[in-house]
Amino acid sequence: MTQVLEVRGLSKRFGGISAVEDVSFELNEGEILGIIGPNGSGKSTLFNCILGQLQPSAGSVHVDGRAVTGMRPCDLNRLGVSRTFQLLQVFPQLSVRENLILAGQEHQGTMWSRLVGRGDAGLTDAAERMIEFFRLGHLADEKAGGLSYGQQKLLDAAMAFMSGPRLVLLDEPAGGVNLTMLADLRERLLAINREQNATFVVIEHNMEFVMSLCTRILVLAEGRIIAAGTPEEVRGNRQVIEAYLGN
Amino acid sequence: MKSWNRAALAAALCLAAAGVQAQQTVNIPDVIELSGAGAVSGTNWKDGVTLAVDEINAKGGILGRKIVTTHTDTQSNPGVSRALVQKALDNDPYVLLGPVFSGSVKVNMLLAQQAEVPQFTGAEAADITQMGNPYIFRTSFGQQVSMPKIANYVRDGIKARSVAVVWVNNDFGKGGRDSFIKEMGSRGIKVVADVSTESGQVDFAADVVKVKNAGADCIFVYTNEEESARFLREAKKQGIKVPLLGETTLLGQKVIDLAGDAANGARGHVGLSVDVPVPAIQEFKAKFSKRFGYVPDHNGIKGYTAVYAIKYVTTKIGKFDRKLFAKTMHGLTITPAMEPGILIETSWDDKGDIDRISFLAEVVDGKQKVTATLPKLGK
Amino acid sequence: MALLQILISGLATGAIYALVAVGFMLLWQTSQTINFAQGEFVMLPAFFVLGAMKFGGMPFWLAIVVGLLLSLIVLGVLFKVLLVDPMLRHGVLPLVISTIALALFFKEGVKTWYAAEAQPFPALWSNDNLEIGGAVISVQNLVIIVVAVTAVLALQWFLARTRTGRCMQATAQNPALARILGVRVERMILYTFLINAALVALASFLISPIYLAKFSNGETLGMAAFIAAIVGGFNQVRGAIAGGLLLGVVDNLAASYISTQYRGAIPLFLLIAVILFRPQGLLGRAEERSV
Amino acid sequence: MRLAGRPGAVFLALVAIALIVAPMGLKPHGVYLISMWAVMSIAAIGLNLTLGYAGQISLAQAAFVGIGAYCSAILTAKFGWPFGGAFALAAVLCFAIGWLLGYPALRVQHHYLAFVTLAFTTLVYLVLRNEEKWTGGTYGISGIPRPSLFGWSTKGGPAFYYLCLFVLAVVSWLTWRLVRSPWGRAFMALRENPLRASSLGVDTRRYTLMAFAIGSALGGVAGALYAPLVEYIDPTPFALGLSLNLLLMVIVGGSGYFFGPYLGAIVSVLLPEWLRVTDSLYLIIYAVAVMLLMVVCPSGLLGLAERLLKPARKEPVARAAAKAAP
Repeated sequence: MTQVLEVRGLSKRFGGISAVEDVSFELNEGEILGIIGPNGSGKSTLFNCILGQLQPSAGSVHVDGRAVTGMRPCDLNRLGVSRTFQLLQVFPQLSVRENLILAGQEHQGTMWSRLVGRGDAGLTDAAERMIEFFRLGHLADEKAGGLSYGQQKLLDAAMAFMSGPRLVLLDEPAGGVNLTMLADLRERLLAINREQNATFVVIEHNMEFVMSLCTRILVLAEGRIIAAGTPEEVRGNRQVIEAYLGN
Repeated sequence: MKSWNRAALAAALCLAAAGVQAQQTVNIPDVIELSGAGAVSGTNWKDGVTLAVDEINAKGGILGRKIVTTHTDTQSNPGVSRALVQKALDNDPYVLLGPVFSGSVKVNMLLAQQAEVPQFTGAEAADITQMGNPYIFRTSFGQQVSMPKIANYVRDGIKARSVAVVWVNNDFGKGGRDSFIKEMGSRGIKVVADVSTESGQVDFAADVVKVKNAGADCIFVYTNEEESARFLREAKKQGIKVPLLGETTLLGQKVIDLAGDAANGARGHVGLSVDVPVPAIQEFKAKFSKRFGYVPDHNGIKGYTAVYAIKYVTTKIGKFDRKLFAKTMHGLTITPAMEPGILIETSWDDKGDIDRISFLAEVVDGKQKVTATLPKLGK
Repeated sequence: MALLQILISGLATGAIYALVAVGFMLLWQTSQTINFAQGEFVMLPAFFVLGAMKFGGMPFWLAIVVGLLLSLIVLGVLFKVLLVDPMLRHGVLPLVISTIALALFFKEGVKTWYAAEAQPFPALWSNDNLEIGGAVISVQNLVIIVVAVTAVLALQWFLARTRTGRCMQATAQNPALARILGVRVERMILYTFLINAALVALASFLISPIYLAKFSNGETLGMAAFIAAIVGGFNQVRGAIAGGLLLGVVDNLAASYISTQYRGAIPLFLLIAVILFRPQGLLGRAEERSV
Repeated sequence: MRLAGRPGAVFLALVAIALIVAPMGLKPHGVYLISMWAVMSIAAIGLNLTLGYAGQISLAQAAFVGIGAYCSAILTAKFGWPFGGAFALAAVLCFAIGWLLGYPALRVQHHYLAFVTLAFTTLVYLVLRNEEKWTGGTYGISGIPRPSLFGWSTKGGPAFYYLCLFVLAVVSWLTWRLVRSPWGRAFMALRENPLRASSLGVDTRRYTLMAFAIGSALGGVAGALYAPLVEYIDPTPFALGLSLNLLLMVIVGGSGYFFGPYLGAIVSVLLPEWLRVTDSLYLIIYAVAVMLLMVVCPSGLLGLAERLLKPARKEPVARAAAKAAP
């Protein structure tokens, strides 16, 4: 198995407070890694450090063996690292189709070819397939801002896959989504994982969702990894239960 | 008196041609600064024009035709003024009035020239009459005329060896400053401070400090009215003792009203002003103030006399002929005896520049006092 | 000595800027209103007073009262109800456009219905001068500094120490939370507009005797207040007063020692430098900004 | 706004024909005004790219119109350059300066960016006024020639109008292509959510600079036409007032709508002229009209049109471009 992501000794301090402390893990192709932990345990900070949105105080991040620590998000994305956000992050004034084309266009050609070339950057078909795949067909020409919350979540996820990424980091994909939509989302994610051998990292609070989706789970508390293993192993871990319930 | 006969003849011919001719009008549009930086000058000009037009129309108009005047606002913007002059020219005007800002005049005097329409401008920039345009006429001294007069006063009246110049950095102030400094140079008087101020500036402390430290024998202040007043106040506050000199604006009643006793002692050259002791001008001032509720500045007189000049010349040539009008204007002298509305004897030379008597004055006890009358240059 | 004179005069002018800047900043804080008509707001109350004297035949003191009331109504209540409220939820720009149009409306209105020319305005205090170590300051300037500083300090005290003031601050910082906590947000925003109206009226009455009343006076003042507010700190009352005083002094120093032609440029460089390197202003607290 | 389908195309064709035949039915004054409309439309189209599409609030557009105007005036009137060369240089110069002005936008956003660009406009004005050796200072530059292109003189009003119209048409076509290209999409992404855009591989830094540079270049193009249109320039028309006016055109027309600037320029250039029948009140009425317009349709005329044409839709959320987060 090839290693896709390697995080070594990653730390992030804000002033004197340590949000992420010496976190290390690696991820192989085709894996779905869940990261769980109580609120404020540093999950999102960890994500932002990996993705270049925040500059880590120490440690390194490698993607496919290449050092990407502190790389700008857009450059990282073009190396095949994609993400979704905890809060809704679609482009409300663009249509669903335009959102998807946007998500893929920067992976095609050069700045110049994007200026003089085709308006859709040759992505209409790919966007159409993605729309079908996420079952958004009837909404393709709607403005994204007019979609329901759950639909926007689906679109958000679809956008993350538009560029055919090597690695996708999903930040609370299930948050605020109703049950039917949730089943849909899980099923779609598993399908992509199966069909394209895609690799995921998922931050999630919804235990059931995480347990049924992920192959491996890391538990974060106060910025440190306190447990790691398969869903079953983590479920039975005393430290994890303490971290959640407090002491 | 020959011209009168001709006029009468022309009028008779007109009347004979058709009975409705009496109702005919003559179009004299006014394109002027009514908003933006030039609003004060433009409003005075406009009201002066209005006063004259109403008086003339009340007495039957020019050669029996009523004057129709529209006042359009250039917003003190040359681009807009060009549009408006074009609009005015599209309606076949007899003569064009305005504008006051020399930038705007430079744009649209070319249009008027192409259309062969005479234009009376309120602008004072030196170069306007030096472009060989036979259709442009001033209503006041150009800066190339007024500045030598004040320069002579600096040399002979004040006997100054050095001078500080305070000027407003717009097309009025910069042109005056350049002419003045040139005149100082030719008279061997040193300019020891050259202070530019902003239009609308409120705080003159630093400027006064600057001229005070320069230690000049006198200070020449060339700014618009309210800035002049603010400068005078600050100068008094900081105890400036050397004479403060100005050209027309500094000595106006308006400035005196605004500056209060800080204006006392200010002196200089007055080209045209409602404050000079000429009965016709005092009468004009009274009429104007009664009608519009404020005391006009020299732009009011400029607008007023321009309309009367048009009336006089047209009556003299006896017909509404633009080319002949322009030709007649060159080298013409109008005295109050010939046309009372001209207020004061005025001559135009072959370039459209104006010649009048002017005054040296000083502010004493809150009033402008004329200390000397300077003769016309041509005499 | 010249330097002392420049500093003192600069402080006097700066105090006015500060007075106008504080109101400008309050409006921004509580209602995201960037008021491009703030300068005209200072120009107008003087004409309310002059109008009351000329057309209403009132004595000066009564006209001042009427002028203040009119300012509170027109520049406070009507401005908020007619212009700001309908546009607030549509973001900043439509409101910016409206205040630009409002500035034009006030300027043209005064010019058309009162006068284009500068008007003398009766002084509230004597026009005498005092001498301080060789520098001269007029009583009027001294009064301006004292009143402006007092007004701003009183305002700061009000905002920090009274219940209403703290409610206003809560509204400025987080209207949603303030509403949950039972603060009458709408009323607090209205108070802000009234305070701004009172401040500009005060500024108007203080400066018109010196600067004269003219329809176009707002152009220079508005810009100065604007720069003062940003330089001092967009979220601090004392920042605005520091910004105003600094600006008055810097302007005079620039005119004295750098270039009168470019005197207007120095405050602008100050503005750009502050925004780029210390966007919270010289005295402001750091404010959360999007990356 | 998508003027999709046949009715839209027919309407556009009619407008185009009307613009082409317009000079025949108008007096020179009218021709001058629609030439000015075309020039201001170009400048507003540029600002609409920067502000409406890419969401970067800029009050610097007047400075670019000024730089373009002075560039073309100095080169043609003082150095005898052919118009084409001066025109091209004006565009390139403004592109480069616009690019540089984009750098502050990488540090600050929203109202702070507006303040920086506002300061820039005033600084440029001061330079134009004070550097008399180059710019003629307050005297301005007169005698700016209207060019001859390929032996065709544009001295007359209608001829110069056709030149302006031709440039407007080319600019419109290029802009139309630009906003429908991936660049246009990236600009809008920048406006609506730069953080998300960046995570999708959109190089926000490069696109922000480009949005500024292209918008500014169009300002320069407008300026390069303005100078020979008026045949005289001085610094006053390029002060902050014009920037605010151009902002007004974009917002009133409909920020982020392709046809917004054309309508906005009508409101700003032609409406005051039509209101002149009210004589001394015309600016007052104009100011009231603008305020009413903003109260009734804060998203501009085209925003209103969209709302009226699609009544079934929910009212769109306030445009992100118009939003300045505290």
